[in-house]
Amino acid sequence: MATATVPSVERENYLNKHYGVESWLLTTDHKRIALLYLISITFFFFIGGFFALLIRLELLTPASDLVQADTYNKLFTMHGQVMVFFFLIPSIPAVLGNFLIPLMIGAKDLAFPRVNLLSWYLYIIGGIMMVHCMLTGGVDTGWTFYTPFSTAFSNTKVIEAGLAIFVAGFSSILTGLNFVVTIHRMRAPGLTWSRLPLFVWAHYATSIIQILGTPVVAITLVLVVAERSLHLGIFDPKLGGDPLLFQHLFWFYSHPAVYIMILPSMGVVTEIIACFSRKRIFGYSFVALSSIAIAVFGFLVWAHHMFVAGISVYAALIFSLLSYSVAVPSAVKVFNWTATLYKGSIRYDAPMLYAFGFLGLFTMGGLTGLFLAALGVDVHVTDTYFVIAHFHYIMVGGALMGYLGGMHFWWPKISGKLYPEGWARLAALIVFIGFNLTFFPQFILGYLGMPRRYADYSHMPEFQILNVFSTAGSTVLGVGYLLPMIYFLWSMRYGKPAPDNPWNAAGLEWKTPSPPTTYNFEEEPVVTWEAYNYDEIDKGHKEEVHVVG
Amino acid sequence: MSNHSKSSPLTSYFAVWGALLLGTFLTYEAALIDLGRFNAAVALTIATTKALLVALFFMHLKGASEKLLKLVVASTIFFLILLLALSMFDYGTRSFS
Amino acid sequence: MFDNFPLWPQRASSMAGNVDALFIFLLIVSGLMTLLIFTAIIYFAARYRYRKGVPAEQIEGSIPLELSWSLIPLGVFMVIFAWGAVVYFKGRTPPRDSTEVYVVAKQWMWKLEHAEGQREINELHVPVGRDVKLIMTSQDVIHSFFVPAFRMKQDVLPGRYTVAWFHATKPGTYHLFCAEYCGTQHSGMIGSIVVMEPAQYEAWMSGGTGGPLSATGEKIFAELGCVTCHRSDTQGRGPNLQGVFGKPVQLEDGRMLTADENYVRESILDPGAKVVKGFKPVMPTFQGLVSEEQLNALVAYVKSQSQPGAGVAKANAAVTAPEGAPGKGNQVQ
Amino acid sequence: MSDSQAAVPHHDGLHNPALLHHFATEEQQRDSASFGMWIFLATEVMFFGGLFCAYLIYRRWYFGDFAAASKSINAALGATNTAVLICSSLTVVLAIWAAQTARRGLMILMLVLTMLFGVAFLGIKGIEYKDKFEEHHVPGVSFSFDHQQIPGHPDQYANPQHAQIFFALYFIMTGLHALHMVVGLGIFTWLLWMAWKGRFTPHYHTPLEIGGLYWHFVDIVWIYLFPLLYLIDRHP
Ligand code: HEA
Ligand code: HEA
Ligand code: HEC
Ligand code: CUA
Ligand SMILES: [Cu+2]
Repeated sequence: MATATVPSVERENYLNKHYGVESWLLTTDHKRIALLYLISITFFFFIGGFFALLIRLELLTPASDLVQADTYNKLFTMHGQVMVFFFLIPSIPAVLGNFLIPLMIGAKDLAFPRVNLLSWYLYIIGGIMMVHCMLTGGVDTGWTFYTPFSTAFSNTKVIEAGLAIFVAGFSSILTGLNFVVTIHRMRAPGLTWSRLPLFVWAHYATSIIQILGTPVVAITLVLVVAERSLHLGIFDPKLGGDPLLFQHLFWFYSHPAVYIMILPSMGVVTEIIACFSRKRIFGYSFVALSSIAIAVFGFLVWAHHMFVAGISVYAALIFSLLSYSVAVPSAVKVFNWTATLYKGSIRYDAPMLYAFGFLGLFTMGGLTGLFLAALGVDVHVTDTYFVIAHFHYIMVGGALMGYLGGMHFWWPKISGKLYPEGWARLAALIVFIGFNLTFFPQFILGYLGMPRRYADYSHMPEFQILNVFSTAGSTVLGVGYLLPMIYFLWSMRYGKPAPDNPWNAAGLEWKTPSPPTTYNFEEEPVVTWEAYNYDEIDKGHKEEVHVVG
Repeated sequence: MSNHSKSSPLTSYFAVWGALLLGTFLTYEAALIDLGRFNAAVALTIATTKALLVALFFMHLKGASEKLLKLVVASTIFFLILLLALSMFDYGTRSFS
Repeated sequence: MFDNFPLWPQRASSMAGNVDALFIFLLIVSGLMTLLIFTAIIYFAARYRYRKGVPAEQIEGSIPLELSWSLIPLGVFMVIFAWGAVVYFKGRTPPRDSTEVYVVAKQWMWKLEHAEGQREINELHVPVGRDVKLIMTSQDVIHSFFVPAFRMKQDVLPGRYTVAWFHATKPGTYHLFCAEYCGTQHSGMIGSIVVMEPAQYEAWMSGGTGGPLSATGEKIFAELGCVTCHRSDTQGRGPNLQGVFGKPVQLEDGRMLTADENYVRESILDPGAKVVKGFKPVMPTFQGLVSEEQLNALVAYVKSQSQPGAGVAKANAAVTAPEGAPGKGNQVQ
Repeated sequence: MSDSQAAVPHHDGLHNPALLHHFATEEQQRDSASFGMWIFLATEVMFFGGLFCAYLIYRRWYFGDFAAASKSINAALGATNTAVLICSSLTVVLAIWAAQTARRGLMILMLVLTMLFGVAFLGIKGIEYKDKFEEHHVPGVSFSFDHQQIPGHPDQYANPQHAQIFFALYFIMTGLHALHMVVGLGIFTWLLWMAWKGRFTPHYHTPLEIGGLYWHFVDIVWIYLFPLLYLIDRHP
């Protein structure tokens, strides 16, 4: 059972076992690799956020006065590419998943530690290529690389950006591969599938998408690069090709990819909700299977991004219909989370606040997804700010909230230090308010008809007031994101040492010391209990000390 | 995966090898006959048979101790067909209205 | 005040009401759902907040509940889907006898050409109360023709025609946007749709120049030497084009298809792709020899050869003209 | 589904130096490796899948042009290459069999043969590419495919642009396949080295098995590429 002993500072752990740059850059310890990822994705998040702020500043006034149109186009393109491929897709899997999956299943490491390190290096190589691309002029195709603009018209660094994402894609594939093998082969004795934490289930589902989807976008980018350099005609209507083929191939990956972004976050939120309402998750097996269902159905709906692109009317019907199939398992999740709260014993620590934020914003983002999947409405709102608002609600309001919640929840385990709870709650509140202020007006803008990717709206001054709200909100949001960054760093030096299990949470990861030792477990754990056995934990801890807060 | 080799698997290996060579020959010959729309069907049927032979015997999918590997193969094929079928559906129905 | 701060777009076409109705339905359904979920969360969070000595009550789950909260939403989703599909179908099917406007998009402008011959740039004048069909193509990259007040949008692709239509209901001037990112001046590729009372419109029309587009087409038809093969009798090397448009065509390889705009377009640019039964593939390609505008004129001319009253074609046969034709890239939605 | 709970300690108690620290048993390690390889192959299938998708669509659109272009490549060489690859697959399984039955010499011979077949394949491929290059069938500025008749339509010439799409797909697909062969040769060089040093025993030869999986997969890809690219509409 969990103990609340406060560790002596000198205890050997994965952080202090070795010192020196080399011990980090050549490590095969999944926990250290997770930290390498943490640092690198944070870097990219701030770059992407910086671009976002510039976008918002430009849109403060109708005219394109802060930056020229071509710069603006590069800004949103690289904002999208950085945020999607270099921040959100790797975020939770490569940081929290990497750190926690072996701990949660009682393994000493992932199945292929060296492959794990390789995937970080691939990510870094891709990242360096992306940064180099940005510094030498950038790219202006939109994150979607639509042909024939990207292959025959843009005169920016399309090839370099494409290759950067190609390389980073393999990092993502290898992460998924490693997780699937690990989850199948490395579970501790007694840890059956039905006892797995739902976080692990969510990552399993995510990995399926990474394995089967990412290669398709990889080959598509190869074709774009080839087409652009050699003019083969595969995507170029002038040479007999079909630009819609590109869109099919791109979205075959990029729609499922949105579930790469949201599923891990759903896993995080599940853990948090269970812990802070001291309950077993309502409908465990439904929540588990809905992750798989989302991953599988996610592959059936891609052409809902192409309703007005010139696909056949019948294909549009089918894809609209199928789009609703993903919404069902998503609904199942939302309802089960809500039901878990019922008769719980709920605390409002910072991770839980983020989880609440996730619940609300994901629901709104998901429901507006239903608007977009409805053919008649999509015709009007596609390629407007309605779409922008939809996906920021899910990706920023949902996935990113979940990521932050997870970072707070497991920070004591990762760093061995407690973060300042008061500041954390304040940050959660600021993020929530700033977020809604930024993105809610965009729904209205979208329905009014403001097209996305517009550097200049001086002929439509009626759009300005809503844009001012949005820009104001984004600065609030920026503050909200800077805060955790500051106090996490602060806590590494000045934070109180964390006990092994500060939240009295269920799950094998909390049975390791904080921070864990290099091989995680002294001896192989044997699992004899169900997941989320909070009743047993709380019985054993009548006199529980709630250290945080 | 291994350890099933009580009796020597050599015969099956050579048999499969022979079948694969035969298949190659057949594909080639069939392509020279005009079967109308069936040319492609025949070629793909032979190719799929050959691929199955390689997977089942050379890659030991047949003797695989668990269903897991078969599941991996089946679901991969499923998603591949999904990609092909759903995009072909668009191309195939663009003309009707 | 609401001039500068509108919360709902203008409604100026026959489709706008349909789209708005569905949108409002969605707002209500998802508003109720949001309300339900948020209320539940807030209520539970407050009611069951941590109290010393009050443990959480463990509940395993409930199959009836799981079923009802997957099946009931599924039912709602199907309603949304069906409704959305109906609206979409309506928006995709141009009524017969619409006024036709040819649209050529290019970086970064809209070139519009009325079948009657008027040409405009970034501005389109249309009469109120008439169905207008847009036959659109792009000279370079993908653009998208978007008129928020009409709730109408359609991507404009290079290399083929896409079709859209609207029926304006209110005179006024409305935004025309390019909604598909198309390069540096994407946000400058805007214009306006001027909807006029019929009388005004006639006046505007008569101020125009040139003859109808089909007349221009006829001229080009002669200049490029099409007439040498496509004669109005059966002696030419190519088929007689009278009455071809909108009718089924039998191809050499046995396929049947209907001659629509995309088919005519392809016949000119890539004649070998679909050879008419009984003819030799001798027609040369005109790819690179005709501009998009000339192509539109030719299409309009071939079309005019099948209009009621045009030439020898049996006038009433054209009424059965269905939309679209089999084969690749022939979609006309 | 597998379950890893069956963590039975190894019977003979000998610690195999190849057992990595984070695995409990050799069996677990071997199963992980082969499972990992299968999953990797799944990603490879999807990787080629995108190309097959493009191929399928354009083949339907431009069947005649594709047939004409396909006819211009040397099917006899393609068939030979198929046979070569099939033989190499046989030598791979024989190498594994030799390892299982402790026949080190045979194993090394089979590995060498596999690599020879692989090199032969690439050589033949090279001849094909050279022919195409000389005929100006390589997509790009010097591409030309004028006055090539469409099979079955003697009076009709293929549209060079559409033929170029075929050749683009041909070169990308076979090129990627050849790249996989090169990687395969790299892997087999390493396997040969390990075999030479006597690292493979009847008890431990996982690298050989997963290297073999990879090789067979590359073979399977070719089994499809051959009819799809070389034999579209060959009959006289
Ligand atoms: C993490 C990211 C993420 C997620 C999870 C989703 C989830 C969904 N998305 Fe979204 N989407 C994006 C990211 C995401 N999307 C992005 C980035 C784009 C734009 C890309 C670009 O063009 O740049 C986009 C665009 C996009 C489009 C294309 C818009 C356009 O360009 O025209 C569509 C259309 O169908 C769509 C639909 C959906 C649907 C139906 C879901 C569903 O999965 C949502 C399911 C969830 C719910 C439905 C909520 C919970 C359910 C209930 C509470 C049930 C009760 C409800 C009722 C009974 C009504 N999305
Ligand atoms: C994970 C994905 C993700 C995330 C997190 C975000 C986060 C944000 N995004 Fe974006 N966004 C996309 C994915 C994402 N976005 C995508 C895919 C597109 C489409 C691109 C395309 O069309 O091709 C898009 C497009 C997009 C647009 C539309 C542009 C257009 O179409 O013209 C806008 C406009 O408001 C916007 C705003 C924002 C804002 C305000 C945030 C905020 O949440 C950001 C908040 C973060 C910060 C503010 C950082 C805090 C840092 C500081 C304060 C430090 C300052 C900097 C330095 C010291 C260097 N995003
Ligand atoms: C050298 C003779 C020749 C010239 C010049 C020629 N055509 Fe044709 N055209 C043909 C033949 C032969 C066919 C039927 C075979 C085919 O479809 O390719 C045909 C078919 C067509 C069709 C399809 C008719 C149907 O019945 O379905 C159209 C439309 C067409 N041509 C338009 C044009 C236009 C426009 C031009 C000039 C810009 C033109 N042609 C110039 C010979 C010619
Ligand atoms: Cu044209 Cu955007
Ligand atoms: Cu989507």
